[in-house]
Amino acid sequence: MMSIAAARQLKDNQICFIGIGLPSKAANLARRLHAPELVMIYESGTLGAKPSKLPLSIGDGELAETADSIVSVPEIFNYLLQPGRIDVGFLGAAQIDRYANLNSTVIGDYRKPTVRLPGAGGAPEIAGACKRVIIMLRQSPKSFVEKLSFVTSVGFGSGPSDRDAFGLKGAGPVIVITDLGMLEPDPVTKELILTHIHPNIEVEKVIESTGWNLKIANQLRVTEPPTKRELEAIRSLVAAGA
Amino acid sequence: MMSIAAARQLKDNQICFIGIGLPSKAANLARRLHAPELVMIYESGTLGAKPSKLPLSIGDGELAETADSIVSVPEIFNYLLQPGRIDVGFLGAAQIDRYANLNSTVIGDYRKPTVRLPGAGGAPEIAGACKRVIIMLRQSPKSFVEKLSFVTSVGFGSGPSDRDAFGLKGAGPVIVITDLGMLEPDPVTKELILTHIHPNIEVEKVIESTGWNLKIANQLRVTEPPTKRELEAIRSLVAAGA
Amino acid sequence: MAEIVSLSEAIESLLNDGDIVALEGFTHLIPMSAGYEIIRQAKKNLTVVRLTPDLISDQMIGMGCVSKLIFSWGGNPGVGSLHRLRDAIENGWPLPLEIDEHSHAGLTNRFVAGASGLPFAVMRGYRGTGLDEVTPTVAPIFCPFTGEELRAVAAINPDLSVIHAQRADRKGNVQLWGITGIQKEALLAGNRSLVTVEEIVDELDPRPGDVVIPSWLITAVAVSPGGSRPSYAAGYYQRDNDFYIAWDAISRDRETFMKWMGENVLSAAS
Amino acid sequence: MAEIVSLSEAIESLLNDGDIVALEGFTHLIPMSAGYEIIRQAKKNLTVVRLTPDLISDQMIGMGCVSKLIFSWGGNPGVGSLHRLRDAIENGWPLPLEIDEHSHAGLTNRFVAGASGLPFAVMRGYRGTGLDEVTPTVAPIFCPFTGEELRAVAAINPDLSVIHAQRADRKGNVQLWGITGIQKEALLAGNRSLVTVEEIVDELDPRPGDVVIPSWLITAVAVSPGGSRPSYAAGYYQRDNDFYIAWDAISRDRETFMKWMGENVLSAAS
Repeated sequence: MMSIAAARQLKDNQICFIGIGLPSKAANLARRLHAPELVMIYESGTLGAKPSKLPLSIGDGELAETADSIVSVPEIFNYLLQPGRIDVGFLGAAQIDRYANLNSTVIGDYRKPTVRLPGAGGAPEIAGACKRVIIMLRQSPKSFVEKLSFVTSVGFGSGPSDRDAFGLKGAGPVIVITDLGMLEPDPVTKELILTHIHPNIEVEKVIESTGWNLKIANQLRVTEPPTKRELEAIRSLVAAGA
Repeated sequence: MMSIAAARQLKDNQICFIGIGLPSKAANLARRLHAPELVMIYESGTLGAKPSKLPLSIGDGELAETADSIVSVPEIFNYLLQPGRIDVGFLGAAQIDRYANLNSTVIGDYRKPTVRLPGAGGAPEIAGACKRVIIMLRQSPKSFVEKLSFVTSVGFGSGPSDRDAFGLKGAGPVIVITDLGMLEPDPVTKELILTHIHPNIEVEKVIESTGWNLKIANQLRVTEPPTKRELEAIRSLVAAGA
Repeated sequence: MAEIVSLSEAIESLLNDGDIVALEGFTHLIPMSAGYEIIRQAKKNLTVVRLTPDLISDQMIGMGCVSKLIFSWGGNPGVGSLHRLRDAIENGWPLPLEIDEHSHAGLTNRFVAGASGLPFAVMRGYRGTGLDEVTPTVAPIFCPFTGEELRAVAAINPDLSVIHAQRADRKGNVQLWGITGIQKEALLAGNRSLVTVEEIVDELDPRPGDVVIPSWLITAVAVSPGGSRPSYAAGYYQRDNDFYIAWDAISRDRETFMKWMGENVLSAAS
Repeated sequence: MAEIVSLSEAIESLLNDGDIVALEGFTHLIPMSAGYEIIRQAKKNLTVVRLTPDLISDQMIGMGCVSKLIFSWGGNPGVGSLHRLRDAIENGWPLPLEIDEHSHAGLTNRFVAGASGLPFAVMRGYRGTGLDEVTPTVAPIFCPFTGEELRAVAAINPDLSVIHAQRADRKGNVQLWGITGIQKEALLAGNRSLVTVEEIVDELDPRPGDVVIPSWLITAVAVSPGGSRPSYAAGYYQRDNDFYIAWDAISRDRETFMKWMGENVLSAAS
């Protein structure tokens, strides 16, 4: 459901900055459904890759072989991402807060962490510079927290004015897609509001899975169930193997 | 004589930054004589070009076709020249002063020039960053002047400490080759001293052709006349055409 | 995604009087035909950006299209002066010409900063030179870690950037090879961009040393065979060195120049 | 000009205990065999620089070669944690590990500054993040033209930079293709440099998308067939995704890890 919901967010001809895992699955799904001309960019430097199966790593040979062009890593970050040329960036994380700030660095104290996570990678600049950011993250009280252990990437900082104050060019996160529903920032306060629940999920379940006092949209909608075509596409993608 | 004298300054395996005209002639001559593995770099981005004839412009097709590799102009200036990776840089100019500063920008006032010259090009950074700089310039009171109309490239500024003060990495000019002789900076004061006169040239002629009070080395030498092999090489190079 | 249009449509819709326009191509792939079209459409008050102004800028200046030139080496390569450029600076003919002058490295880094979405770039240069004093787009900057003094150059983001390339495909992806100079950075620095190409092909088969610029980074592509002459396009035609030498005599005299432009540019179809 | 030497000679002569060593290869062409040789020669107290530390750093850390890691993403790509890296940071085993942590863009620009002979690079980033507070090699910088606040990152110039490439010729010119990542900048940033290659050939025939690094920019070249395994070398062998998955179990437990290293690295000839 998460990757189908994410795939639906993508439009044809958009330029997407893709990480491995759910984002890669969502983008490749969109490409097989309604967005055949979606341009996928992996931070390894491949522009317009068209993999036939889901890659395990962003360096998989097939990404390079099927790319329109391969550029260096400085070009990816300095010439393509930083100036705001990318339409959509995908991010995941270990923790998110109510302003869609993300933590993928540590759980616990930075100097003496309980759990050391992989770290920032491309995330801070994806969060800062893409025109729109889509966040994908399973929902639980451990991941949807009142206060992050560490701010790896800025969503809206501590409120609506922080992106401007930090000089961040993109619009920031536009949607958070979880295994239970979808959250969107309030147009004014930028606090994440639950706007959709997935089919057969209870609102209480979503509230219990959120570590802060979750606000619910006045018109809460149920996410459209996967269509037959979507389910077939995801099955064939998974069957093609990693 | 100028290009032969300049060619003699080059050693095999050196990395040389080459402009069109006399420098290109000198380097191509050295490559046919004692320095077959000289690496010629043109600022258009060709590394290790091996032209069979003298190019008219640094963009001539043959430079690209015979190069070991072609890089972008930002790479040439930022990755290769700026960090001081080039052994020898050649410069010409319209004017030179006693500290081997060069003018290739204007004659007269900058805002209301009598003669507008082409300008800086790669010269300021060649002068600043190459390990050694060789200057080639015909000698006359109009070109060897007390005061430049404009400082396009720094030799030694106003004396021995200026290169350090300006953060210039290379050693600066090591020799000035003219149609009359050769000048080298005094090891202490960095003022240019006449150290060689070419065969059949009178010292008086050199002094008259210099717009400042030219100092003469205690042991003034006569430049070794062109050998038969040098003359043959230059003839075949010229015969191959521009 | 790049639109594929005619050269005259492209110049008409993408370039306004008073714009900053970069025309790049470092000795190779100079977008000459785009310059001719700008002259034919009698654009005015342009700020032209180009490392090596070359014949293309000499002509635009002489025809009165240009009020300001941002450049780093303004000569006829291997030949001598650009007489129209000199006449404008020395005598204000046909119009006074404001200049913003850099070294190659400096102007290169202005394009790099522009392409990178940064307001400036840092470099080692300018200190001790006259350009450091006369050029307002150069300023001191200090390393926050070592304290070392360096120079900042202001980013340049032309309203329109024009380059010439060998080929494009039908989607507007562009391929160039040989000496590729500063073209990619100039193109990316532009708020709008135009690529003239020798031809449009079905498939851009990969070539050693090629640079492929995806369609989504380009505003428009226009077919213009021979669009670089008398400069050259590797794999298509050679540099016309004789014409560069001949230009010296054509351009030296105002009347000869105007006559040549009338016969060879103004009366020609785009 | 690059000397062509054996891998063991290269590591012995070019790398000293206490050095800063960059080992680059962005998912492709990772210089694994150089890492094994460093472990076999029991180098100590190294500062390792690598955007994506990957298995190569996990092994060097677990074997006690590393006292500091400069990195931007420390995971097993597509699999999960690097357990030796985590054990060192979380529990100080086998040694405490100091870290200097960046984003990919930040560490990329540290290499770019190092390759460019500048003390720092400028970028848009870090503001509002925790890295801005904990990482001393990031500092505020202001545009001298617009006043805008940006971030500077300190240049990095490793004592030794190591990359892996497909081929070299007998003069030591190196050719790589496919995903070429940050390798050129990492190599140029190094005070000394080593390139391991799949093979040495008589002639480097040009290839689409290749990067050719001239011999005069390289200190040493060493032949090391399969030198990237379990990473890959385009045109030579594929990425061993199964091994990346298997590494999770091997590296999770200290004893299993030590046993694997003993059997597969320490007892192997270089």
